[in-house]
Amino acid sequence: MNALLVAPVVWPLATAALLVLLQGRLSIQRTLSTASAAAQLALAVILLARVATEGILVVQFGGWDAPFGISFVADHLAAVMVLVNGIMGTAVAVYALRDLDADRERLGYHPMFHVLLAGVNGAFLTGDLFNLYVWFELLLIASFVLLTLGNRREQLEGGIKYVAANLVASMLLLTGIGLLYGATGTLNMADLALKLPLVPAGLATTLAMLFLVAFGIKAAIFPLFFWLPASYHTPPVAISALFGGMLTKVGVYALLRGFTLLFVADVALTHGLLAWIAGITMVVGVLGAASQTEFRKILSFHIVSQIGYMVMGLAFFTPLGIGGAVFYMVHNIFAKANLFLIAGIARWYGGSFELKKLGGLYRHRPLLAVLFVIAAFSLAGFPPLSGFWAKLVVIRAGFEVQAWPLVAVALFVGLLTLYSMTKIWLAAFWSPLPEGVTLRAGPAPALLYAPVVALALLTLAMGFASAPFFALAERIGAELTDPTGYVLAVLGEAAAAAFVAQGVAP
Amino acid sequence: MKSLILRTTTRPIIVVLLLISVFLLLRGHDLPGGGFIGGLVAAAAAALYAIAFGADAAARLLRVRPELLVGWGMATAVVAGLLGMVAGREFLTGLWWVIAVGDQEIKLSTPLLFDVGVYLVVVGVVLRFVLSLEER
Amino acid sequence: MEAYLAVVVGAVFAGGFYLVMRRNLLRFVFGLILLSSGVNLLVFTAGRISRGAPPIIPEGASAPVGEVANALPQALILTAIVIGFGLTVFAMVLLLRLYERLGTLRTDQLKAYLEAPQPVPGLPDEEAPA
Amino acid sequence: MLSALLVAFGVALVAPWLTVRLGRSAGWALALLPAGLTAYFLSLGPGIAAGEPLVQRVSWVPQLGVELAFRVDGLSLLFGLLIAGIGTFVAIYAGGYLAGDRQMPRFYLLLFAFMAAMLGVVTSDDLILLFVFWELTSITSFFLIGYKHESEESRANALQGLFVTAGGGLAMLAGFVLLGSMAGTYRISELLASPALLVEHPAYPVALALVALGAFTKSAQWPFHFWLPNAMAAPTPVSSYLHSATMVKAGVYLLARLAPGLGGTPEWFWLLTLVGGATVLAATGLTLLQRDSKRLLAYSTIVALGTMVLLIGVGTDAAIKAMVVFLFAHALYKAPLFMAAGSVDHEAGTRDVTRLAGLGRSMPWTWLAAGLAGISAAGLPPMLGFIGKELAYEGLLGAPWLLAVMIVAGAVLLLVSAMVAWAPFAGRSVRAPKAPHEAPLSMLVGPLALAALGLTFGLAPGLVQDGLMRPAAAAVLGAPYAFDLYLWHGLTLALGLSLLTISLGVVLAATWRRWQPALRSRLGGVRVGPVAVYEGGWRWLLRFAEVQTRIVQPDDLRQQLTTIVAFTVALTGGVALWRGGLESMVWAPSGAYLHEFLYFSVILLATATVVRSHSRLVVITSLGVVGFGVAFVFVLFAAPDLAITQFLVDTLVVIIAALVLIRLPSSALRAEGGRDTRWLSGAIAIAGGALITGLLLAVTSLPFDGSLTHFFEANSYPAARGRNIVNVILVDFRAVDTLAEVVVLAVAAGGVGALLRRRLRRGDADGERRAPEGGRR
Repeated sequence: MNALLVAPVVWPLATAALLVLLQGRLSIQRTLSTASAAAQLALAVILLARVATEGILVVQFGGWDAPFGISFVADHLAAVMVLVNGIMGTAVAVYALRDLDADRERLGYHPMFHVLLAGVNGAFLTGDLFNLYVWFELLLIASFVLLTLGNRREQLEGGIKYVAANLVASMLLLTGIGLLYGATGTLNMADLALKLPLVPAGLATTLAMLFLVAFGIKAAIFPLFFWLPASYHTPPVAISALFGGMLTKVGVYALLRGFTLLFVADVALTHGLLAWIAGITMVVGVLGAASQTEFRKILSFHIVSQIGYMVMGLAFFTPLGIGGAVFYMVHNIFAKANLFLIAGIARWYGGSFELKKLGGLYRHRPLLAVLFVIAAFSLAGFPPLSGFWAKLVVIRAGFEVQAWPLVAVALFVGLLTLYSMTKIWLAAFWSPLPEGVTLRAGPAPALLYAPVVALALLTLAMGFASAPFFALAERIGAELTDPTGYVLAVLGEAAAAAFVAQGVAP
Repeated sequence: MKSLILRTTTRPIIVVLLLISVFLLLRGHDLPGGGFIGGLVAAAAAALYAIAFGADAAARLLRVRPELLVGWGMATAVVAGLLGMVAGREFLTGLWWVIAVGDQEIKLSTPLLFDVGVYLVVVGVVLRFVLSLEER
Repeated sequence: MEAYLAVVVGAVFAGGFYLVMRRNLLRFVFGLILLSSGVNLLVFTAGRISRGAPPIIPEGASAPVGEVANALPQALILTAIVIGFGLTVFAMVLLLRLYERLGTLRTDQLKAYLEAPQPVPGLPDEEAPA
Repeated sequence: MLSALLVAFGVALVAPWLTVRLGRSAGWALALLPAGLTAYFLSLGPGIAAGEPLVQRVSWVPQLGVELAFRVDGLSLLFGLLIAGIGTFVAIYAGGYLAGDRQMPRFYLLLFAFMAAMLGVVTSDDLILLFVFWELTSITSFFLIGYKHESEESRANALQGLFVTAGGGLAMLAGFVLLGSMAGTYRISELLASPALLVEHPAYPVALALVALGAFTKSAQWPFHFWLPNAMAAPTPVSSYLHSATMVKAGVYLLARLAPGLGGTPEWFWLLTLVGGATVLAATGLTLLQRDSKRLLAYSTIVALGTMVLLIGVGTDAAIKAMVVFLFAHALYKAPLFMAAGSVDHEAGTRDVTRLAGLGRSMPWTWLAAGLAGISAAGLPPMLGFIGKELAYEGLLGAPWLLAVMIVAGAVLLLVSAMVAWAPFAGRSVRAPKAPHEAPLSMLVGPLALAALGLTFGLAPGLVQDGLMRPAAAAVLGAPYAFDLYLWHGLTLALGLSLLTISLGVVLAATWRRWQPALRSRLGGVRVGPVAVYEGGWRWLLRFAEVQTRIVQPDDLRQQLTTIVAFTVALTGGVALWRGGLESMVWAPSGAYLHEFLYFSVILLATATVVRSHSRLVVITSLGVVGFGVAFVFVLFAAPDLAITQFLVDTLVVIIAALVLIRLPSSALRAEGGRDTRWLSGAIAIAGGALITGLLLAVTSLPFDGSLTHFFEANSYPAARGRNIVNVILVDFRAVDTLAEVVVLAVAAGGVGALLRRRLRRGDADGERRAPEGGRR
């Protein structure tokens, strides 16, 4: 059981170490890299199954009990996110086999990729705030390298913006952690949940703002998102897809964790603020997308917009809202990453990401058209695809707390999302081929199609058979809105009871 | 930068620094030192050599590419953590073996092994930084 | 004692913030270096200051004797210093490459130079044909 | 019901394959699916007429209370029969119409997917399920309108249709969720069983408006009507099926379906009659300008839809009876009219009715079908359309202003019949773009059969009275309603009004060639009203999008970073002030030694130098001094490990910074330029620094909880066998941090190596592998 909880981090790290030692042997690297990603996915499936049957799993590293050592905690949310990361990792690893050039592989793509997966998993699983910072840095530096791998001018220019914003975020995060440690004397998140109520509420809420900004930069919320549309369209498609699907969601995850477990002293303020941010983020992102004419730039701005929906679910701070936010997040990871991958195939055929230079794909590549429609219409929230249920739940959650304006904004943004998805459809798929452009002959490699088909099937499954997914989302919503289970699992009954006795209920 | 004085003084300094670095690594568990500090000292020595004699010479002296040091270091640290699990405990749990050599005790442990991994990575990383910049 | 340090930390932060908001990317990186020094000091101060002994257990004892400094923030800062080192070096080298490829380090020129790069003379053209 | 839908969707999925396999006879063979479904619905008829609706429930998303719940009552049956029955003929017709078309396989996929979805709409007993099918019809409609996707106009029209219906759909979804929360259930039958819960709820007007928005957009009610004529870009089988007989009636269906629960209030009455009446008037007026046969039929469809909506709004027994019959009659005549117009287009090459005449000789069967349907559409006996119109007049006797509107509309509908079903066929032949000849059998069966049904039911309304019309009306009224239908029901006021309508219509029909050109040249180019609002709204929105994106996403990184820092300081500082975040702050400077102040001031001075100096050497040296100063602070306060690390790292950073700066021009640090932002940055930075100081003071003024450190001190040697507690934390207590940190370093090294590596080979850096063995491209 413990191995299962450690594996999502140690497995890819060990893989990365091995890949470094195998430097230069590209074919072995490719095989090992892909196989390892798949194995990690399998482990993540088992982990989620165990969490679903046995409840929250905890590992205390080195055998030192919480809050003294570092704990890894797999509640339903963490386990689901690790699984999603496993799926994305495998999909992208397969896609990259055909998408990535040998030069970038020689520059260290494979080990960096696995370090990134490890960092993401670490951030999901850790139960320690400083350790979260370390995993954040790990996934950040790996993403820096992947983003600039190949040294194209666009990559360097986008890269500096990405690096700059995220380094500032790291500084703010560490500042917040240092101050929080000074105020509570602890770093373990469960322990913090118990000790934060002892800190003056005003101070706790003020410190929460530092985390809001730090996590918010990583999640790309308004007004902190600029680095994302400035950079996500520059690296190779496989990397874009992983970033666009997975990476910003780590920030959302951190917001979800932080603003349910830790910063709940002044919900009216913090979550009210989140609601405002959510609304503005949605609108600004979708309008940004509407003004773009490049496939991946449209997708990048959309990431921002959809982060707004997830934050909106969190802002409602009800089981339904948070469960909805998580469902939305998972749906969005699959659909969004898939659209990036599809953009790559469209480029494979048409030779460009510019909508003006694309066309004829509906006529000549119907399979790609179907795959695009599934992902794009899901993103736009059409039933019965996954995006519809995601939207429905957050809207229902909004009705429950009577947040009418936000619901109205969310619905309107849905229409604008449809606008930019159909914009791509009209230009790249329905329009005739522009003068002088020819589609590359022959079907694109199966290795490019396979992950796209797999992700499309997941989108369909989440749409047509959403009940099991909602069952999970429901449990996550319940777990996050009542963190007692989390705290007890990490600290043990006795330690928690001692605090209850002090009159500080978990 | 490749002055004669620098060149003649560098060799002995480097030897001393390397010895100090190993010393700092090994005593780290009980006194100030450890993998980071030891590794940084060793790396500083190598950097000094690279600045004095050029990157190529430093790479020749080193014989191992920095990437491999990094890879082996990471692998060592991970294995040190895994040993705890092999023993049926949690990941990164410390295991200790005390070997008596004459009247001296030598403590071998997984935390020490872990620190050796850290040492290797730090040396490899700093060398990579300096060599990459020096090479150009 | 923490009071004085708090002022020092604030000043270092202010310097870091200021440099981060400059047009010159080099100064941005210097700002980051200042900020990370500031954060390290902040964590150190937040863990409370002690003029006591270092957190080392003397021979023959099984626990520190007398007042010792808080060991935990020291360990955290050590980690943060090393991470900051790696990130700083990466950022600096990224700047170097940006300058070599685009020919500017000014934030307001990046976009324009991306369209019309003015690479440093004497370096080979590295851009692959699109 | 579920299995029927699954079969329909399943056949839709394999339809492309079947189409290819079956070749020329595809249309006939594929029509077996809707024919089978028609038989299925017919088999349900007797039970439903006896008052026992078919009910089925299968669990779907229990967490949201959404079920695959179906309920087939009289209204569903009427719609189901229309959808499946007309679908049968459309499938056959399309086989001929699209013969040889490259996209035919996709066409059948979309057509059958639409049909299945539409059947889902009219049989769902769950609001959310209904919405699912509803949106599916919008999507399939989108793809079908854009069938000729290589034409820009088709694409634009498809998009317009999608936006209007999807936009309304979103409002409707909100309305449904609201209804669900008002009644505590999404089950339509349960909702309708307790209307008091709905109409007496304070949110009733909002819910009604939202749901109605969905219905109005879908059924092309004013001011959302404009998408429907543009949807005529679709191939004719689609126009006749989706955009006249079935999909556009979904809105009417929804209003009729919810009438027992939401109806009967003044809000309901006024909303529906005003919008319905406005729709009839607007569409009637616009019809006068048309001469494209499909657009003529499209506008007359809008007139019909408006009529149905206003009849539902009136809501009396007579009105509902009229609505049901009129709906049935309309489907039976409008579909064949479209098909005939399509055949003419197909065989003669134009849809402009002024360029056609005398086709009756070469296309007699088509004329027969068009003529019969046209008589019905004109509201003339002995067709079902006549009965429908008479009933409508009767139903509106209580509302004279609506009646007046209807009479004008009736006259214009007669004109449409004349223009579409008479003018192209009668008289002497003129030269058409193509040499006309009779349409193939597949394109005759549908129009003839449907028109014949209109005649049959007109002559013998008793055939459908008990089995179809009564149950349907009962479902809308929410109570059984026994009525009889007659072709001739004596000399009534309605008959008189009919005669008035007809004479007015005949005048119009006799003279339209004279007044229409003038009218067109006067008004044809004017773009006002809803469509202008719609298009202007989009233009404005897209302009706004560009402007706002330039503002929130400027190219200058400095502006962005300033935003981040300013936002952080403002947010954190604001909350600190607002919520008293700094209240715990105590300024209690305790005695510090002089040398400590020395170190502090060295740090401050060096920081100031870094900020102010523009010399590379000075800045690097000062950065080093700041680092050394920090290291000395660590020395002062008993942190030897930290101090050593800080010294070493600081040295390395300075060395590496020097190595980087050597490669940059000496002016690199001076390059600033642009607008002077020093004061702004300075103010933000000082505020930020002060905030950090304040927070740090506030935190350190609290009592400290040292339990973690005490644990480490107590266990470091006994349990972890180390005397240097910091090191023990690093390699044992918190070794995971260290592990990850080591990897951070490793990755940074790899990244630096990758950044500094120049390109290895040509052609490798653009994201595509150009492996020699592949030879792709």
